Amino acid sequence: MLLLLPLFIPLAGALFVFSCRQPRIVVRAALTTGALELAAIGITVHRIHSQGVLNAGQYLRADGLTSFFLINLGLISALVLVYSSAYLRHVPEGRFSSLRWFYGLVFVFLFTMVAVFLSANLGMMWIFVEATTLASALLVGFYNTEGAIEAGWKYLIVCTVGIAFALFGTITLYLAAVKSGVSPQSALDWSTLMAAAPRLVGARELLKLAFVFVAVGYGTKVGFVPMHSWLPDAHAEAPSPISALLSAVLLNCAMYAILRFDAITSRAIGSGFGHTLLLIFGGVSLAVASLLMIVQRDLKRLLAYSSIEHMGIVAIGIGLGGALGFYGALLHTFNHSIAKTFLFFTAGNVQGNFGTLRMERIRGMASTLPWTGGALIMGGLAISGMPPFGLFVSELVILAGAFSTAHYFIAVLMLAGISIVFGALLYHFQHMLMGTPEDVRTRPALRASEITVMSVCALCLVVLGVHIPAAFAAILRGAMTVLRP
Amino acid sequence: MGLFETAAAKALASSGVFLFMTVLLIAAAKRTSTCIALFSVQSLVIAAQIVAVSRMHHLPEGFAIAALVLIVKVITIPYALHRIVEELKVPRDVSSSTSPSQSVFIAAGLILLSFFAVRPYAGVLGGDQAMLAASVALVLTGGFLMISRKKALMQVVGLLVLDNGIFLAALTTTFGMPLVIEIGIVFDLLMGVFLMGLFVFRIRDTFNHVDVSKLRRLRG
Amino acid sequence: MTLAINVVQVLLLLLLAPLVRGVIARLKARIQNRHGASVWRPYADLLKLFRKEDLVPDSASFVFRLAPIVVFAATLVAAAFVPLLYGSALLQAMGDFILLVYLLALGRFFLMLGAMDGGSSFGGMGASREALVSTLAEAPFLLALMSVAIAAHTGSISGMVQWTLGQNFFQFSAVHALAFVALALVAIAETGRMPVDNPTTHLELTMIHEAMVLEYSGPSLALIEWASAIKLTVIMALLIALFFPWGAASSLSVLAIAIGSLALLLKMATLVLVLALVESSVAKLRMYLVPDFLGVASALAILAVVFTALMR
Amino acid sequence: MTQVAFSSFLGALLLVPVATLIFHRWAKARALPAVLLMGSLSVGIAVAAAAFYDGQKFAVDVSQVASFSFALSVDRLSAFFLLLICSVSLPVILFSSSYIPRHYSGARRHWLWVLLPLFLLSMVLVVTASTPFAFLFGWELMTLFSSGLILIDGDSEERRHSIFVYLLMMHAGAAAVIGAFLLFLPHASNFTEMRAGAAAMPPSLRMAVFLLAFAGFGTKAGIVPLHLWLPRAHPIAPSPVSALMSGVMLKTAIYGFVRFAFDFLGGGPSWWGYLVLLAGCVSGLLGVLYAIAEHDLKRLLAYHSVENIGIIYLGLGAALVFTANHAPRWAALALIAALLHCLNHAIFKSLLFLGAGAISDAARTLDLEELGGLQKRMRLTGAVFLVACCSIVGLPLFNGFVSEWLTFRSFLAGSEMTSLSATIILPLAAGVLALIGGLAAACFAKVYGVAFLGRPRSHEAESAREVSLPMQAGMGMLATACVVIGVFPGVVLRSLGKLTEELLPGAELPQAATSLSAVLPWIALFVLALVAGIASLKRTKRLTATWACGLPGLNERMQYTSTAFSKPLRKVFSQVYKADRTVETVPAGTPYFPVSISYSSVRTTSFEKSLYRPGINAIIAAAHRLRQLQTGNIQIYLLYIFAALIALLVFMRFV
Repeated sequence: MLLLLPLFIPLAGALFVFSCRQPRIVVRAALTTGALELAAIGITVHRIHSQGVLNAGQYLRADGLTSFFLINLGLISALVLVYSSAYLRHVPEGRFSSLRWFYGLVFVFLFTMVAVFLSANLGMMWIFVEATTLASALLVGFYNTEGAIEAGWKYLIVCTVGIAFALFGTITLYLAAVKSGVSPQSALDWSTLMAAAPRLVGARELLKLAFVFVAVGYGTKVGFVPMHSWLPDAHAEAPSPISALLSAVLLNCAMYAILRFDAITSRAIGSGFGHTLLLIFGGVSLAVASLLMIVQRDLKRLLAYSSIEHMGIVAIGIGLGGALGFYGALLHTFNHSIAKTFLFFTAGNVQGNFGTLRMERIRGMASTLPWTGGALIMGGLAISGMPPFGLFVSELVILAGAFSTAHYFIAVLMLAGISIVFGALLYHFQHMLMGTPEDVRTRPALRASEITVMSVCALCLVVLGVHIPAAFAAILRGAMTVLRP
Repeated sequence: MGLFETAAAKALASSGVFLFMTVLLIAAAKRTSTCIALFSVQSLVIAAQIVAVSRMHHLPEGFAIAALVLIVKVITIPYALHRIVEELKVPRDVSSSTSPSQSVFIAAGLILLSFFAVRPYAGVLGGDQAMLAASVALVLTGGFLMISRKKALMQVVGLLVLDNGIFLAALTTTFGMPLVIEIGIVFDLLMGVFLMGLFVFRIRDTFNHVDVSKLRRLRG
Repeated sequence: MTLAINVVQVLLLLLLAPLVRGVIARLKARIQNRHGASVWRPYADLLKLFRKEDLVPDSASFVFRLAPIVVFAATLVAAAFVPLLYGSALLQAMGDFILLVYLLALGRFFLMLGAMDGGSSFGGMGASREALVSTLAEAPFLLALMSVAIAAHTGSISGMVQWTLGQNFFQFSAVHALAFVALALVAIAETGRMPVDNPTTHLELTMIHEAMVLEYSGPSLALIEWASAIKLTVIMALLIALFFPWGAASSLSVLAIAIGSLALLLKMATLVLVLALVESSVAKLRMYLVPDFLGVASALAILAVVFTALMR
Repeated sequence: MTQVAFSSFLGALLLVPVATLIFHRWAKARALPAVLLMGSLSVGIAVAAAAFYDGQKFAVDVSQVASFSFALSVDRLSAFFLLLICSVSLPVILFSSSYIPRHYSGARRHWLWVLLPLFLLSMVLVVTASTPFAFLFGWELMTLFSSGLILIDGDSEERRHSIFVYLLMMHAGAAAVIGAFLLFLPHASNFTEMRAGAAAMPPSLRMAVFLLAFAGFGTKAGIVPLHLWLPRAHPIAPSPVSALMSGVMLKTAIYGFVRFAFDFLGGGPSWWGYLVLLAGCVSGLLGVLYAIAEHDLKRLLAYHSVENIGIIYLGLGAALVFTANHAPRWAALALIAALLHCLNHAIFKSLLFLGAGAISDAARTLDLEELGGLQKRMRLTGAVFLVACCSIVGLPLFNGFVSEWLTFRSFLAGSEMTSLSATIILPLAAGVLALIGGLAAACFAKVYGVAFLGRPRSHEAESAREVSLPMQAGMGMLATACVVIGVFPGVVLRSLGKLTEELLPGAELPQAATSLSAVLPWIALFVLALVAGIASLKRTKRLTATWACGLPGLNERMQYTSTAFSKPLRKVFSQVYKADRTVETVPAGTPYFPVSISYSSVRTTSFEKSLYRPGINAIIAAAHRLRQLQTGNIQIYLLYIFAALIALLVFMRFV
């Protein structure tokens, strides 16, 4: 029953926030809920690692992989909540766009994502992945501007269509399971399928069909090219904390779903087909995103494309498979989440100070905003895989995976892509940092809360760059054993 | 094999044709409300199929699902959509980028395509080939509608048709998934439609039109 | 005994150098139907200059007066590598021919600096032209020597000389002809003789070496003149030693030494005569034809190296 | 013991920035960072010397706490480069201890003192790393810190562009290096494993490793045509930093290349050697030719770094050819030549950059056309600068000559090889080296002659005064090193011989190397005696005005400028420069005396135009084309999804 805790806390928080009118109370309630949620997740994860897989009823289960992604979610969501408390100083009061709505929807959003990680049943998982779209659509459109509405609509429609295909894939897998004599009641239960996987080999074609649909479906939500079209719009138009949440948790949600399916498929019909598919998606995403980063004009769009690029790298890691591949992929997921959160927070500060995200209007940050500028430099170095930051390590691991499995083409593609990304970021950032600012507005100083969360991010990045704590390593190992029993 | 079973079997066999007709008609329809009506008819056919199937295979929960479909897809959603159309007070034609005749031909082509598409799987799945083809056809036309129709609402309709197709596929191949899942899926659909309606209104309020092909501020 | 001979060789080069210059001047005069000055004239000049005082431009630094000394010292050290009467030299090491080339470069480098220290435009002009010539001369110089070194399987000049002594004249390969011509051309450029540079001119537009030393006077000038005389003699001696060493003493008997020195005298005389004839028969090249001149030398040197490689 | 000292050395380098940040408010502690830094560097020198001369080995392994296997270990090769880094940085830091306070104040000074030690530390990491991760870690940091140091000098538009080019090319080079390391997988956890693994690798893979290492390290070393960043990045750094970058940082690339080509791969087919030789020839010639045409002192020096890297590569190439021809002894000689030239170049190039710093400090300009007559005003600076010039030109009795002589010697030995190609190509390479030497001589005659001799060409040069004592001391140390190595090369040659014996099995130091060190002191003695003797002769001297053909009014503008000096050579080698000149004459009534003549000559490095531009343009064009696909139309987006789905379904049928 412990598993219900991380599910109910956000729901309760959401209900409370919706019900109460006082902004100050709303914020406090939000922070409390976040703290509780973090604690609950902590307990869950600890329990998982003390007594293995946890079950709650037929439909909820938490194993090593779950715990890894839960940690990710807990950390990021806590950071986001603290950051928002200062970020949302002045929200335009309006329909669906007030503090209440913001926090309420955020908690619903969190609930759905936790549910995705906790659901034991693939159908259930699909339901909640779809639910994440619905919960976050209003958040994307939070600002009610033309751009926000447009982005929200595209996000809603494109993702729903994509997810529909994922449903088709799920059904096909179910069908294959049923045909291979798995009892219809448990034919969508993940561990049952894992256990029964070797028997599914008969329905080879069906499994391939299923994986294609799942890859396209959930891939839409991960932001694989060419299904990525919603991602830059949504990330750019949403409020910065939400962009962070989308980029750092939501994409991982979808990636988690793909991981689950990939595990089954590889176990049943060998990893050849699925991994080739992921390598293709990863490679294309990496190449296209890195090129598109050169010609971006809006800071948050730039960051959004970089998310696509990094999801491509993760997909490559999974596609390479093997110890190195999966280890690198998971590590990279985590590192990317932190770095991207950090950068979106920075972008938030930039917007707060310059009143725009158009990069050609932002100049001379190094002199006018030394701290934000420093953060931008650091984040840029981290996201482009420079030491001493975590992404250097994880990218190196994935590259090592590519080389050790003799995927030289992928390796070269990756090295080239990373170089292009580095060039693009360097180009855009140096222009934002140097030069003389056009209009120096009255700039609100960084709040203590903002400084705290950003320094936490920075600390995590550096620590993961030079040293992987034992506990974290244990969690990673747990996740790996789930994927490769 | 009682009378009812034979009737059900007949109905099942022929219902594929009904579905194809709805597809073609939706493609041909000029007015949004017609499409919505056709969609509810389509859902009705599917509900009927569920009843028939579950009767034939003695799946008690099938009836529950059928009822669910009846309530949500045949009544609630079409009603809600009609209300939206009324509320929006915008021109009601579907404003397609292809003429009705072209649309019909394309839809017909898609149906043929779906027949070819399902042939290799007919053996594996065993299910009725016509039904499979129908489901694929629904998916394809749903997609076609979303791509070709410029009205925001028509995209919703297209999505619903597409969803019907997937639902049908699940039904014909596996006689439905566990009840909880089905309920969840339908609930998601309901929420989705609700949200989309919401967004349609906001689009109308912000842009003074509901033509999605004109939403091109964000690009590159 | 060997040491004594080696020292004597260096001293000979040091003392006979002005004479060689005098003889060349006299011969040229005779060829041009002039009476010409006595062959001892250069000695007189040196003595006169040494007695005079140094005129130093007010803008000049210590480099101005250091340069002549370095030039003289470097040239003299270079002279110590060249065998004259006997197949050994005072200084020798593996690959010392490189050292020889670079010692001459050392002198030239400082001469250029000294010229530029004067602060007039002539110094710079001369230095810049000298830079061009010497730059292009260095490669053929080294390659020509190297081809001989390759043939002789040794890196030291005296080693090469002894090897050549071992051969008899008629089993000589085309390599040596090539190397010899290349080296001769380089020698002309290095020592600033016609047609590369005219040692007797005093027209600013044509002179190279003379422009560099324009500011110098007194002992400094004496040192420079003497050094260039030594340089000329050293390079001639080098040509003789590498390509026509026959007659040089093979043992350290007095007779052999005597024969050796006689042979050397003859060979020197012939070489001087040739030089005088050439100088008085060709006209000075335009500045920008010098690269072509040295290009020929380089081509020959490269060919020499390639042929030696092929023949082994 | 040594291990402890080494760890404390690293610790000290890490400590300095912290100390700087803590004490920077406290006026008394202004000299603290410099002192701390020099102290730790001298510890480093002691450690390195112990390891280099006595061949002690020691390691520091922190793989347990690191996120990856991370270990440092010092063998003779590492020790040599460690010695190079520490012993060259020490004088540079001494110089900076007075240079930095004079030119930088407030935050910028603190940042310099924070970044300098980190920069040094990163280089130490690179040369002592014994695992790929540690190496790459240091490698990337080295780039970052150096660019940080450059940035401190301010940011104009073109400075920014230079740094952009620098970082970008470094990143691409690093990518190649990463590839070279990872190709060793699965035997790539540490260097010893890689050594073992290399033997088992198939030839194709070895070739790939070699080429990647060649390109990757070549970018860092700045061989033509990968040199594009070098003349941009080096001149715009603060002078001591330029000294460290040009003198020391480039050598880490040589270290990496030697590690790979000789230590890991143990040589290969002879075309590797010829490739490296070619790179050396091209870099050497073009480097020095571009340098001659420059009149900005630091740019000129930067191009000379390209030239000297070329000379080093000549040695390395010869060594590779010899190993391919199974002549380890000669390979050893060539390798010694290359390594020794690394050390020498580190010494005289940093000395030259420090000299440039001193000049800019005294005359506030680095444009040769503005300088002149500095020798009389800055005696010691001029003297040490002259020493540096003689060294870089490679004149006897100065260190540059020793390494060039060794290179020549190994080329001569090429004729002993059995393979015809070696017997022809190697001796001819000697010709190229001679040409390079000649051009370098011309170039530095110009530099020293124009900057230090003659009359001052500007008021700043006129009023130049000698620089402060620490700066003189720093330069003096380096100059002494030049002369000592130039006269007694034995001090390093012997241990270098041991080093090569470790690198190339079956190679003992050929006595050819020692024969030179036997004769050089004698020559030195000879020359010294002569110079002293003649100088001691009582010679009366009188100061007079310069001869001006008897006409009055000779002034400094009548002197040859650096442009005029290099004109003949530029005319002869005009093919290289492809300069596009424009002469604008505003005629007056008479044809011979126009109102004004303006002459401008623009040299664009043809590589940028023909090699880099097309690629970059192609990438950007592709990006723009992709941008077109992102039409804001949602229907198109949906179409993409369906298209992707169908494409995959088709693909599935075939897989």
